[in-house]
Amino acid sequence: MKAIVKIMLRPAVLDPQGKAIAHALSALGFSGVGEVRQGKLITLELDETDAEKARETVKEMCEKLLANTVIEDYEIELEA
Amino acid sequence: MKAIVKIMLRPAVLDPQGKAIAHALSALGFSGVGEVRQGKLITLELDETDAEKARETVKEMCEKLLANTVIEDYEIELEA
Amino acid sequence: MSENAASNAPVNEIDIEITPELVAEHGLKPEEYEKILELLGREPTFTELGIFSAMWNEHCSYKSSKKWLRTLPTEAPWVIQGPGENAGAIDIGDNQAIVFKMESHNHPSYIEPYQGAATGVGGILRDVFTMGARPIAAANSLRFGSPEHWKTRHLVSGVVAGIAGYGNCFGVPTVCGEVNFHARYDGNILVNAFAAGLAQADRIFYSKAKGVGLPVVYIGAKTGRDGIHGATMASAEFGEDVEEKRPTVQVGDPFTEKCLLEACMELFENDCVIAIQDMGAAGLTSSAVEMGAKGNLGIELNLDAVPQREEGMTAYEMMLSESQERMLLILKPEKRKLAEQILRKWELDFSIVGKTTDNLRFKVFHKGRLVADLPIKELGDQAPEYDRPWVEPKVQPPLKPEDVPAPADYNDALLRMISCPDLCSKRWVYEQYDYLVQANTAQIPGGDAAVMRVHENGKAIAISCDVTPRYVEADPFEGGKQAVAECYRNLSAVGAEPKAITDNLNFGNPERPEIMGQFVRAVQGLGEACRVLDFPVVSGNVSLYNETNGRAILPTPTVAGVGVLPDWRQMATIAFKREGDILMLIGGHGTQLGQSIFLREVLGREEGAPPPVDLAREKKHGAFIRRLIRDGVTDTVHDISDGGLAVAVAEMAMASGLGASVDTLPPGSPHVALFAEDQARYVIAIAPERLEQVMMAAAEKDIPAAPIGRVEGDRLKLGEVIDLSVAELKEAHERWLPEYMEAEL
Amino acid sequence: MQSVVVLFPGINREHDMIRALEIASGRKPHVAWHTDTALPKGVDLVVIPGGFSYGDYLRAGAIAARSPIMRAVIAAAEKGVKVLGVCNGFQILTEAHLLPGALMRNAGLKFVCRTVRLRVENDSTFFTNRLKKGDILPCPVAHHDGNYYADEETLKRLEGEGRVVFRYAEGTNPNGSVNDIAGVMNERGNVIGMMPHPEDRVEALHGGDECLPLFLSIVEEVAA
Ligand SMILES: Nc1ncnc2c1ncn2[C@@H]1O[C@H](COP(=O)(O)OP(=O)(O)O)[C@@H](O)[C@H]1O
Ligand SMILES: [Mg+2]
Repeated sequence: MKAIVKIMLRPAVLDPQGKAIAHALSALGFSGVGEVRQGKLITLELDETDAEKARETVKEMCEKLLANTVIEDYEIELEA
Repeated sequence: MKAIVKIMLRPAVLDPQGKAIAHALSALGFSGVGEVRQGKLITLELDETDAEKARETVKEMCEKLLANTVIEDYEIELEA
Repeated sequence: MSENAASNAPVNEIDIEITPELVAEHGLKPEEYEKILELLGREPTFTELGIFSAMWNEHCSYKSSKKWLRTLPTEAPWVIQGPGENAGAIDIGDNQAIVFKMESHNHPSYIEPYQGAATGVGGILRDVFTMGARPIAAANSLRFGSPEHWKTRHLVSGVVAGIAGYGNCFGVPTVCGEVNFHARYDGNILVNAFAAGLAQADRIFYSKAKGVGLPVVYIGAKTGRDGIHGATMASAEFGEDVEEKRPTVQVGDPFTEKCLLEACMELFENDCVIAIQDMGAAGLTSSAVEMGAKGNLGIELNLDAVPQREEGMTAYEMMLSESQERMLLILKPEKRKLAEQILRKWELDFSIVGKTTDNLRFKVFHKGRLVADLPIKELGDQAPEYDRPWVEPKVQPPLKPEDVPAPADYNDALLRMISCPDLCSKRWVYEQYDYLVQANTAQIPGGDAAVMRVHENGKAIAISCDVTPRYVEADPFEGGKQAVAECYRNLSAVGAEPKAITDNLNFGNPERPEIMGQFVRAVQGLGEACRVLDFPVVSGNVSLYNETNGRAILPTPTVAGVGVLPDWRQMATIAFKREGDILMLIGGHGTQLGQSIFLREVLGREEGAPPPVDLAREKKHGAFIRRLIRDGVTDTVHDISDGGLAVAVAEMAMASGLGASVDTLPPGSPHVALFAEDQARYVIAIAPERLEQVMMAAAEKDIPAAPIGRVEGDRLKLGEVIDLSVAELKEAHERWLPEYMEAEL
Repeated sequence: MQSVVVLFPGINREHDMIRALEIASGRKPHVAWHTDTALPKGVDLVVIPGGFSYGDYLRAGAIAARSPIMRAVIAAAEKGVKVLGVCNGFQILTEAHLLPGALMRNAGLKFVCRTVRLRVENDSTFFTNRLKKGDILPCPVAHHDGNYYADEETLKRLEGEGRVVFRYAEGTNPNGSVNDIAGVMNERGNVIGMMPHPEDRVEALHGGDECLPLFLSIVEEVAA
């Protein structure tokens, strides 16, 4: 089973990278771009085959290591 | 319309961050974890409402700036 | 704008009733709130309450410490600016000035180590370049909990990466610092960041506003809900989206700060600036109030003009936001076009957010309504000031040398000392810092002080951060003296003339008389040392309430000193240079083992009085060492501090790869002479033909000086008791920190 | 010699580079700003110094590589003008596809500032002709993303054509770069990029001037 973890800075937290990307896109001539935010994507191959259990484990991984919950939110997706 | 760009190192490229995460997870006692890879997630708010056109534009953004195609692959998702 | 007479209280933007609970949540005591009522003649609005809480908290008002800070010596002919501005400034000749300060970011670094430390660095850099000085060096003094504490590794990793992440990107070399561990910092680490900048001595900028009716200009990053006072969250008025509006951790943007630096430098060069103030703690509030109050002017702000990152921000939030990388300026009206060009070039937000007035009021408008109308001078001047009760600290009695047993195995003892967390190599830390950028670093981390070239003619400054908290804990007065003395010694050891210090006073809860006693006595010690050593305090910071579960940190008055070398080429380093050099001990053999590293690391005891500090001797010995370096008599000097003579000589050997033999030790058990931490002492290496000259010069000044051995081979031999290869020492010295950190991602 | 140092917001080692060029050539280089659309006339050397252009946000060098001045740099390189990129400059050159490969996060995942030993692998470039193949120079590195990567085929070509200009000497690779590569050049030999900072090792204050010959090489080559 494969887990995909999406980690983004919380909405109110300043995201300098996103800001810089938005700026660069507009300099490149792309218009109509509103807010840009940059986050992390972590993919994990898991031996676990039970989705319920896999989600539990990955959630624990997020809390303990993958995400910095002081400033980041995370989302877990599972793929068979 | 919101675009979500997922950028991952190509499979052939060694990913030191992913490796370090895998190592740390195992040190924390998580077992049954295979390959771990870390990528980027970029979300963009777009004025464009036509999905087709939005995809075209975001693809161009990826080719021109968001991804370094020497080492990275990208994937685009759109949300209304 | 619907502005009425002052008797007419401003409309309360969010109609929040000011309850005693709300007052308490803002950290204001009932009697402090009484004072506000008296000052205003009415109830404050919610926004006004926020402004008072920001201005009158310990951090901004120094209400517990002011009385004692006033006792510190702050003057010398070379001091251009003492405490009271964003940073202190000293004259170093050639129309050059060094602007420097140190500031703590302890609590934020515990909550979010990377961003907490990063924004600490960002804040202190702004304090320096606000005054017109380009930052040329950064330093940091770090105290972590016990290595065994579950959070320590994570904190070390995050704090160091945060300092590196910000400073490296900004482009300032981070050149020295301290990293120590002690269980008393479990749950309350210390992150004290220092920065020094180089300015033209006749072109230093201040926050004092001048001129009525001039526009107040906001530049830098947009304002968001960063780091807003915890009280916002506690007040329930925000409805369902409390989560969204939670006070957020400040995130640093070193890239924007670098652009802000360059823009400010161009504004200064083009003579655009009348007054400038960075937005640090309590952001817009304290910067605007400071500008107005110092200039005897009122300030009117229109918050609708403030560049905002988020939607729907209230006046309260904008006034209290601690978003980073922002400045407030008063520009010369005739330079406005040019200033706009410069800010546009650096792609920075800027906006006219208000004007100066002649009515001494601080007025804030938001959406056409007056949300605050306060007397500007009183906001600062009338801030509470306390003479907190204090008790004379219990001082540890001296420990008799005969009560300290010799180690069973001296080799093992020395290896244990040089590899212990406090004395081991900090390479793992400083290699994450770019200590070379700007190409002026003459002495990199690892020696007694960093040395930075500041002039084509070779002139350089030296920087060192010091404090020995275990000494301060055992005897606050002597410990306070020692922090300054050690800093003075480190600067002298590289050949620099010590000029001035900045300090960062980290203590526990001042409302406890025994903590206040530590504070008072340590400040007195600091002051005494500064006076005798002609080493005034030009800036500083106080951090109180450093406690967890009622247990205070070790009292930690960090000192960072700056010295000047006429020519960096006449600089000493700790590394041995030549085989055959004679090793000399200046200042006599040690006798005191109280509070020593030997006692703690080898015998597991933390007790006794710290070594007393004889300031007259410090001064005399320091001058003597500097003379020897200046005259080219020696280029190899190390002061003796933690770990005593043995550790000092071992460090000199490890820095060079060359060994040494010390064969002249006083009679008696060698452990006292080898490990005692008596003050005012140095080890130097000289060519044999210089020996007589040095002996005579020392005798003339009545300074104990004696040859104790020579530089030779690749082994360290101390008396009959220690014999180790330099390689083995080095291996032990370098091992601990990387191995410890290995377990962290 | 007419050289130009190209600046982007966030570049911070321009003073180091300008000083080294001055020490070597006795002349002050021109300076170009990222929004400029042309290089100064008659320039025969373009140097992109180190730092954190645009904060290294997104990817080191990515945003700078797409700025207006880089179009002029690319055009000049095509005409044979010599281009040197150091550290962030190297990252920018790879992002602009003037040099092959990419610079990824250091294998140790940390910023690293230390003096490594740099081995000259090709001594007939405009930056190394004063040195000999196999010479080893102490040279500082200071970067977070210096881990050079190129695919198998590119590597084979680089190695085969002698386009690896510098390598980290035995045991000093600070970042995990493939084949210990520290610097490479383009096919034509007029564009060189490297991660280490030779400009921070050109005078006694730096602990030695072992890297000065690199800059003297440029002066000789370009002045000719
Ligand atoms: N311990 C101290 N010793 C001397 N001066 C101090 C001390 N603490 C604070 N100061 C001075 O008080 C002033 C206000 O300090 P602070 O509020 O930390 O400055 P800022 O507003 O720039 O953050 C500064 O000029 C500072 O140098
Ligand atoms: Mg300030």
